[in-house]
Amino acid sequence: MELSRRTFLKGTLVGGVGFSALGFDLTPVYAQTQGLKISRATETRSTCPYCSVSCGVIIYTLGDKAKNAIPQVVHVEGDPDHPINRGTLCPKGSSLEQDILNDRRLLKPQVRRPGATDWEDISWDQANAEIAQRVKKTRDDTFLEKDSQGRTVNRCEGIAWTGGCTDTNEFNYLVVKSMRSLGVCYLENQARV
Amino acid sequence: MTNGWIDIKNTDMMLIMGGNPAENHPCGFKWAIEAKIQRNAKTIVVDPRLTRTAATADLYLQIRAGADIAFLGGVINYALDNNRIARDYLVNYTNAGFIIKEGFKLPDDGLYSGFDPETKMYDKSSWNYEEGGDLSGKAVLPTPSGQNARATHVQGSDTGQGHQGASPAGAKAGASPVPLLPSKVAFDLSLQHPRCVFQLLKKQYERYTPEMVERITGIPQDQFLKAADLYTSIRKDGDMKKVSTIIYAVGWTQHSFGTQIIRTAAMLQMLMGNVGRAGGGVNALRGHSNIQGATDMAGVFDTLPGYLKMPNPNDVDLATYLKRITPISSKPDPWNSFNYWSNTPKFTVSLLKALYGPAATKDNDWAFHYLPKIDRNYSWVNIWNDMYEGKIKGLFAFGMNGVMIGPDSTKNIEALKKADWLVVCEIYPDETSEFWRAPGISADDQKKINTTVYRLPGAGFAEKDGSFTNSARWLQWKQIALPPPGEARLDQDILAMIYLKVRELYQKEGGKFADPVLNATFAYTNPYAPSLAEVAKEVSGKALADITDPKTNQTIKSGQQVPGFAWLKDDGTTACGNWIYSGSWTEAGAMIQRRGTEDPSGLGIYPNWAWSWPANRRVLYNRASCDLNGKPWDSSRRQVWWDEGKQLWVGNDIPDFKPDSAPKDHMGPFIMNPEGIGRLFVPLGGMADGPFPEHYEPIESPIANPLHPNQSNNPVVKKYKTEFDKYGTADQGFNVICTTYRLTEHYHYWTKNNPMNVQLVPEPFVEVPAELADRMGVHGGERVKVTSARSHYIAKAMVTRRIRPMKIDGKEMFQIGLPIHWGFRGIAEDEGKTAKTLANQLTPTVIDPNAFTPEFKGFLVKIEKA
Amino acid sequence: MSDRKTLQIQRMSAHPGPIPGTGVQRDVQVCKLVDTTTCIGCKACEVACVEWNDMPFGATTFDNTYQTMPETRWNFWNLIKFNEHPREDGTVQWLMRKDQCMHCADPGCLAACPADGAIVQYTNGIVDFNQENCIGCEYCVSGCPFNIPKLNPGTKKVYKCTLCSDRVGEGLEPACIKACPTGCLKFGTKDDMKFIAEERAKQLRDNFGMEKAGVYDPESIGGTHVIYVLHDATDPERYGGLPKNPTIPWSYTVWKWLFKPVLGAFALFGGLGVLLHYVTVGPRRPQPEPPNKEGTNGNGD
Amino acid sequence: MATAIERFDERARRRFESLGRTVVYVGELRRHPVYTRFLHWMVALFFFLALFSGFGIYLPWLFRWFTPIFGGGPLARALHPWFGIFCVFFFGLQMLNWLKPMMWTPADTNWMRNLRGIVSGKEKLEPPDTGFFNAGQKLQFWEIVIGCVVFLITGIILWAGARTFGSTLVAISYVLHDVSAIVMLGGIFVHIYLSTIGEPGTFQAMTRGAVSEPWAWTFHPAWYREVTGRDPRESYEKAREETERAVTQNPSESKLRSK
Repeated sequence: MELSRRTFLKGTLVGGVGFSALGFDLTPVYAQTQGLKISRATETRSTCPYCSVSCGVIIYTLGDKAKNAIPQVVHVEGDPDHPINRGTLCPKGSSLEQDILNDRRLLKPQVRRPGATDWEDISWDQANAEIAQRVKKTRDDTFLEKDSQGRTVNRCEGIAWTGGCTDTNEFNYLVVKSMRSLGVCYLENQARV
Repeated sequence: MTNGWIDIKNTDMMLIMGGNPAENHPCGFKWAIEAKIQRNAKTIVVDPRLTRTAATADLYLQIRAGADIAFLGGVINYALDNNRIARDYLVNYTNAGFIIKEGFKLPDDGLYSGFDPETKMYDKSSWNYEEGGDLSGKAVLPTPSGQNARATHVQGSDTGQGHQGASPAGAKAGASPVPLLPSKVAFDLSLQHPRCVFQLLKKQYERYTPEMVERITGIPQDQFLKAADLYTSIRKDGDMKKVSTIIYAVGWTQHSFGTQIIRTAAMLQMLMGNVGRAGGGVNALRGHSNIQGATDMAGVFDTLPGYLKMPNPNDVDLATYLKRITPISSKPDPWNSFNYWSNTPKFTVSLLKALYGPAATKDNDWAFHYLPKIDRNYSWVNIWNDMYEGKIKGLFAFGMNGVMIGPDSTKNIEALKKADWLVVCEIYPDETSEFWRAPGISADDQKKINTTVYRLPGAGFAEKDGSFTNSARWLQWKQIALPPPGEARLDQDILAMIYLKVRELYQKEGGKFADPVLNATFAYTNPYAPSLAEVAKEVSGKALADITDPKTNQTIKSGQQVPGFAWLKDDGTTACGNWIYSGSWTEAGAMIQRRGTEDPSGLGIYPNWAWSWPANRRVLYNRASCDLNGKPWDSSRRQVWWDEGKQLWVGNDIPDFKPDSAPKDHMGPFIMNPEGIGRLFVPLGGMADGPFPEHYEPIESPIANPLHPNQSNNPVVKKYKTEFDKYGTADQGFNVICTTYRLTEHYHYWTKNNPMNVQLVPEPFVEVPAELADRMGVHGGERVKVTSARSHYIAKAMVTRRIRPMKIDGKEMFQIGLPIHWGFRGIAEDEGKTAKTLANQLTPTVIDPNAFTPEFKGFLVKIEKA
Repeated sequence: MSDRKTLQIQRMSAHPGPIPGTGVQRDVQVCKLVDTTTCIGCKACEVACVEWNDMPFGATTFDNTYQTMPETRWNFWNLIKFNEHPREDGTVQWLMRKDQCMHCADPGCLAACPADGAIVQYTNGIVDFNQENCIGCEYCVSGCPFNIPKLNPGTKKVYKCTLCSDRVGEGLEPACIKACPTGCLKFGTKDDMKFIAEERAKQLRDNFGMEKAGVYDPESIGGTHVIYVLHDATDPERYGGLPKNPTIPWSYTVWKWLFKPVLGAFALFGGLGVLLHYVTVGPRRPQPEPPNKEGTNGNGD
Repeated sequence: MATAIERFDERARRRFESLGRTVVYVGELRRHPVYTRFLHWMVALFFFLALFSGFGIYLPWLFRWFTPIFGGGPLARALHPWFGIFCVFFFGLQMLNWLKPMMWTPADTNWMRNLRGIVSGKEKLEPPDTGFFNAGQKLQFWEIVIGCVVFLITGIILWAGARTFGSTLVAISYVLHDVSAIVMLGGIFVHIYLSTIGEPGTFQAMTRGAVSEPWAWTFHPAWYREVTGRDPRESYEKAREETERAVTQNPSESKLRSK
């Protein structure tokens, strides 16, 4: 792995085994001639998903965006143009490659049925149909149009939403729009804790 | 942050407390180092542990977790005693000279005036300004009562920055008329009046003597005085040139008096004239990439986007609601107040138009009734409490690992057992989705758990576009680098899929109050895969009809993006998803995608890089960086200034101020407060637990509060009442103070899935002072068991001299610390290398009464060899 | 084809002939500056190194310290050493020092290495291992005063920090330098780094009360291409065993370049000697030999 | 102690004798038993393996071409200590086997005095008190013993490396190891020469195990006397007379017999 990147000029390397016995000035090593592992990879500018410093990162992916090349991350490095981090990254940001390309990633929708002791796979369509039905039923069952004093409150108190720290602003806006429209009051986020 | 990451480089002095930026924000901390190198700036770190931040400090003090107000109050006392204050700033930019109503009482016994022990709430009517005029030099004269004052409305919590801040939900139903701020405030610019804020402040904090600070915090007096002297040294004899900053994080917020710690810091900064200035401010370092954005976008129960308040049941219609939440200025008569929140109706109607589009009409009150009306606390800890009590049937957890986060993770697991359904969207297997097979739940037990759990594979950050808002309020767009793996989908596609399916069901079957479900706008090009760029444009706002600015005659055509929130209307001709983000995506393009790297002033403003709210202002309240005449306090750090020729405020930053308000108008720089000035004293409903911060002990404390032993804790804090909500005392043997934290090598509960980070710190550990370890007979690397009133935690001991024994109120005590990063799913966990206990199984269910943040720091445990 | 190469070699281990890169092209001396007074021990450099070099992850165990592992590994070239140094007043100074190859001007590894071209020093000062020529003898390990080179038991070759010679050769800074959040790592020419380091040490002495602050650039090995600013330059040992006067055992140089060839020749002379003996004196045969054709002093048959 | 070693060696010799054979023809004497020969060639094998793999480490620029035999430099380096260990092990057994005959005697001192004459070829016969081994052989033997000790100690130090023993010790060991190898190498040249073309008739002592009687009375007269009971000088004179007589009768025959 190390050598594959630091390949030395092969032509003069070790000038042939036999001759070396005779010995001198075999010039076995020259300078490096191979380029960087990322020199032709695709660069994408992104923002580190960890803390709130918002370091600019460059994600290097395999291939040059040609149709037949399936992009996969090969390296992540700080964005030197970004005024805050100026190319630097912390130990978490520096290991983002392993966050993107990680064999622990979830790849399929799963469901754990009541009383089950393990996951089972479920199709997206089936999962969606079941979730939507549960949402509607819970909302209809728990919806409070007027409170005890007769005031309109239009609350759905049976459903809670907890949002994550890395949800984008746009996603959060969609959450507010959809959840508040359902009447959800228990709407919280990592921002609270 | 009032300022920004890069701006820290402009400081002369840093107080880092309640935060560990070197470990948790390393790349932001570079600007603190930059200040050290370029300006010889000094750093004071006050922390329960000698952290990696403290390792670079010029002065490090070990404080008891939860004693921060005592320390800061002591510094305030020191600054006042030694004239290390910014007098002009204080008089003109804060409410130091405002007179407080008669009947207001300081908490000598631990209680402010108006406490009701029944409800554990305050009647805050005495926490108000006196109505009147200029009382300067007339200290002895009786003042007229404010009863018949022209009423103005209550202004809520801190409005500027919005970090975790929120006022308690809605007023109590049917209560007597809410007390209001007087529009003309009595004032004494000589600051001599015994009831002026300054004199009350002095009285409040003269109790925080170095002796008292030592008793409460455990910091020896000489060290405390060294720190107080060093920190306030920049304001020696009132010289205004230098500036200091205070940097904090969740070490302050996660207390049952967290908001008040931050207020103490803000008050100290006001006293010293550090707010609004380059290199100054009160800087919250938020712990995650977009919780600033989530707060701005109202991902929390008590607000709507842009810090608009949630309606309550008394808001029978939009007008009532707007009347309640729109403040009217309240100030000394000769002064001016911009009172920017007076524009609240425009922001509100534009939001409703964005949410409900054509369904929001003038006739239906812009669909105001679609919004739920709340009258109680629906915050994080209540979600789990109410789920445990059976009120919540279904939970969505989108990238939120509630079991790990706690507090009292065991209770959260029990709560989930009672839910009907749980939908988790995650990228790794997490503890929340697998709560039903948490350690200790046998296969037989699992069969009794009836919760249906859907676990949906979401997309990682590199697979999604969209914007994050950083701690410095910069909105930055990120690009998609690659598609999600396997069958994983983009989070917004998953949300849209579910929502549109629910809508379909309501269309087909009807149901309870279907209107908002059916009418919320989802008019994206592909509603099932909403383009986040389209959403971002909706958030920034557009004109729904041709609108013209009467001053400039500039017209925005119907359908065009609005240039900023100044264009928003309350007549339905504009739609804007979040007024503070208005202007982030204009007709000129996406401001949040800008990559201009020029910084002409050298102050680190970078005006053309991305975009910051509000209106691309980089330092909030920057009017305060100038003296009364509009000249910068320090000519070498010029942010904004008054241009006499142009009769405008101009500068390197965008003035956070009314641009044409001349200095002689004496408009206050804190334009989001109805007073226009900074609040040393928070009147009326701003704070739940007192207009000045007072030191209270954490709910679990080893001592009685030395200030008032009979009112040890924050009086308005309520405990939860299920059988899981147990609170320990020193008498029960919980005599070690414990605090939780993150390590620089790990990020919450993600990087336990990352082999690189796992290699850096492979196992959970507990930091134990060497003296305590000696007493326990424990060596480094041996397992210890930490037990709180709720549960226990097992990990290896890191025996260190970086935490030392302390003398608290004369008693020797120990503090220990535990990193939070390990659960029961992760690389080390799955390899069986950990005990699979969760740090937050130890933490108590108790919350700050203002921000509702749990008290993760400073609880009691016992520790023994495992 | 031009001789122009991104990195030219000025020294080569155990190479008997002229070195191909000497004097053929101008070059600056590069240098890494580590300011231990602004290091926060965040380990970004450790990660950046492992990530850039795509090194496989290894197992670690908790060892009562924040330090990732006791010493560098063949696949972990860059390690922050954490040390709790007790002060006289009972408080603790927490020291963090990035430990990695120092890229000595006079490299002990190169002096000790017997393999031709396995260790090279480029004209810009970087000391690099060429694993193709490495024979895994680990003499470099003992020749290094800083305990840096480590054997990969799988390939039986030795590895260490390359100062990202691939990046530097392309005009980039090393990966660790780029990552360092606080800027305690800097990269540039040796002259510039030396200047910045001395200025910083002076600032620490003048403004931060660190009277003993200074720069670590040990003369005993001709200086290094990694230099440190230390809070207390009089006691580098406290930073996890940074030697005050690192030395290369003289035996390597003398032995390798003087006695080795001489004694080798001596052994060969042994062979030559017996050959000459056979030719001049001839073999000793069991007696009696058959008599010669022409008396006792003739030419055999 | 010595008796224990003797008993051990004796058992080993008997055991090896039952596995192999030493054929002694008429006019020959049994020189080395199977056990000795086995040990010798084991030592030789591992010595040369160690030597050649060591060459690749000693001066790779010159001897790199040895290393492919061992699968390349690193493997040569990895195998080298094992070769050394085996070499030392077998030599250790040989040492026990030969401990007694290798003891220095006054005859050896005497032999050393005559060294010049022996090397120059003037003295056709070794001094009459030269026993089973002459002083030269003994010197080499003890050199190898010392060499093996040095190899073993320094080799282990080099093997464990600087992290166990510190770089100074390793640096010193490195020199000593090499010096030892050089000295031994020089000795090996002489040994091979003398056991092959330098002293014809010797080589079979380590192959078949038997030597001719003339070889014995020429090079190890005292041993000849010991095993035959005859006086070597007398035997030699008798043979010489016979040879001379044969030459005058039939010159061509004499050549065959002298071999």
